[in-house]
Amino acid sequence: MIRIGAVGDVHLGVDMRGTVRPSYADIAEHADLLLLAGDLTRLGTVAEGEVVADEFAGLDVPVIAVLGNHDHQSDAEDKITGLLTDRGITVLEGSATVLDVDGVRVGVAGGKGFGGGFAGKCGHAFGEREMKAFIHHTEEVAERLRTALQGLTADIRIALTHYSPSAETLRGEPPEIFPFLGSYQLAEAIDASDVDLAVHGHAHYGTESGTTAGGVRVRNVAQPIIQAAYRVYTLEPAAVEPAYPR
Amino acid sequence: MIRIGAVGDVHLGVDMRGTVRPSYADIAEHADLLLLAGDLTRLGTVAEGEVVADEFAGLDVPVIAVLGNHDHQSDAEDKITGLLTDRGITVLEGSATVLDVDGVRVGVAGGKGFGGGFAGKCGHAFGEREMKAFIHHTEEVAERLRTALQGLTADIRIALTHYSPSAETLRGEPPEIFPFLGSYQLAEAIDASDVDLAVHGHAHYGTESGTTAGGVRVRNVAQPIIQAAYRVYTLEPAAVEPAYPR
Amino acid sequence: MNVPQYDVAELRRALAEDPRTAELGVQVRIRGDQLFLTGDVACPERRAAIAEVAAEHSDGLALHNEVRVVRHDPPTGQEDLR
Amino acid sequence: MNVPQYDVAELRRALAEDPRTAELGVQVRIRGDQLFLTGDVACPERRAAIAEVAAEHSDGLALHNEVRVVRHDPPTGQEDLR
Repeated sequence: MIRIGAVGDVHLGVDMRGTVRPSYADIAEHADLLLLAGDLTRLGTVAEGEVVADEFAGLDVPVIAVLGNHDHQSDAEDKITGLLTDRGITVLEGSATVLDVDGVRVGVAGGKGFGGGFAGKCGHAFGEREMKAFIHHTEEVAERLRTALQGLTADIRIALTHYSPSAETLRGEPPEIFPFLGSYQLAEAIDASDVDLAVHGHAHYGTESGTTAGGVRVRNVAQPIIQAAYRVYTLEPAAVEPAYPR
Repeated sequence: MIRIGAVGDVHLGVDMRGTVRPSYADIAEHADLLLLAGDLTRLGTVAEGEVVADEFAGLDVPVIAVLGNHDHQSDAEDKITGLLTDRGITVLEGSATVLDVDGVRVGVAGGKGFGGGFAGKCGHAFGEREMKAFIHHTEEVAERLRTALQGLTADIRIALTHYSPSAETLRGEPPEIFPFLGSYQLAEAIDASDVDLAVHGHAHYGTESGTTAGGVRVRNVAQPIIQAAYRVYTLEPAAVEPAYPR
Repeated sequence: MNVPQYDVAELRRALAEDPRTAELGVQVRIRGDQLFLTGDVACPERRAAIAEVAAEHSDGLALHNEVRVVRHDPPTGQEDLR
Repeated sequence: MNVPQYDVAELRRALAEDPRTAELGVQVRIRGDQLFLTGDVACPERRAAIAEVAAEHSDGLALHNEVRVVRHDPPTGQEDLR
């Protein structure tokens, strides 16, 4: 049994240094790894990124993160990624990583994602430059996620994003802002591979549980939703195929 | 009594040359001017712009237009504006014009507008570059509309946009796409001046009648809504203030 | 995997972004193996183009083109906003 | 003209775009002359900053800061997804 710890939208600021780490001191008792589903910072500054590194680096379990929209606010996303990586936190953006947990290969592919809305009620790359740029950004991040998932060889496969791949985990949010909360294109990328669990954040007023259109379980771990330092989900790798014919 | 003819989203293509003009042959019997609320073309090409000019130039009443998102699809909006202007059609973009109709000054300020959504359920200029660019475009066009309206001296004052300033005239559209259909910032610009009527298009599944939050009448004249060559609205200038105290 | 939602999304995207159609206002519904298209377009040629593009994205679905051509009649009345 | 919708919009925009707050998840309601703020933020300082920014945009309204600080407790259970 693999125990996945996950939280999103911790929104650390320089005023929060040292306040969060104590909640993760005993994380190895609860989880085998920790996923951070974006919006690690508030304003996306390097100073805030350093607080994130101080709070989450060197925990007793591996930490895998994606960035969120807040982490892009100051155009310092590359620097934040660099300093987290230097401190041993894996940051995914259209990329994947595989951990060995007691002999089970746990694969995580991830990226920030973006908006646009959900199938049948979404924006299109048509019209003004600003509209095309908005939708093209979604297409690009979804395509990179698809590629990362397809290249992932593992016993358990997880998709980690900041934006939501499902409208179901947005229940509680006004439908009028769904285009700013997620995109079906993320789910389409997820459903194109065998994925066991999709984890996201971003939707503070949404709902924890949902599925993609293709039936993959989705969990919204935005901290205002889970009201805890992190959530734990347990997964079991699919039974090993017997080597002899049945 | 001033008779305002208005239609949006005629979506002319090169396959429609000559098909539309007959409907406007007797327009002077019905209206004193014609407003075109954007999406004059389908792909926003110069060739389509020429069809628009051929169909609408030289009618028996003045024609005042704004462009829509379709008219921006091919980055030829300036050329389309130029060729329509050359043919005597007034094209507004953060600008205004005043017509004299039987001694009544009819003022029209207009622009394309853009999306973002409505008060309390809208996007913000925060996060990724693409998100900021989207909302900043709305802010810019709304600010230009506000300035154009404030500079307008007329007896009857009309705001003409392609995108909607009101969620009320979007009833019938899925709420999930409101951010792509209009913005409260357009209404705020309209409500900052004395406006008698706001006319827009763009929302094919919306509703003809609504108001701004400040109480200005709004009409959605997208052709799929009005199912006619154009609509006619009649307005009377506010009674002249008596020169003697009552 | 066959996910009708993605088929709807793919067809809507094609109708919006394919220059033969460039229609953002066509609604697409798939119910069972029946495909329904609704909306209003400017001319009969546009309606035919929608069927053409839809046929390329609707393998195995029975297409019902319920798209209408908007009417261009001169106005029969006026609304008094005084 | 006093339009509560625009006051709500102005305050939401300030809470989102002002670097003291940068909060996209605070809900703003004006009912009569009462202003209600709800949502969850990361720490008490953030909650105070929201009140500070709101006070600058809510002339004549009575402010009710119902914003909560999220809990950071370790998990008390787990969800079995096997």
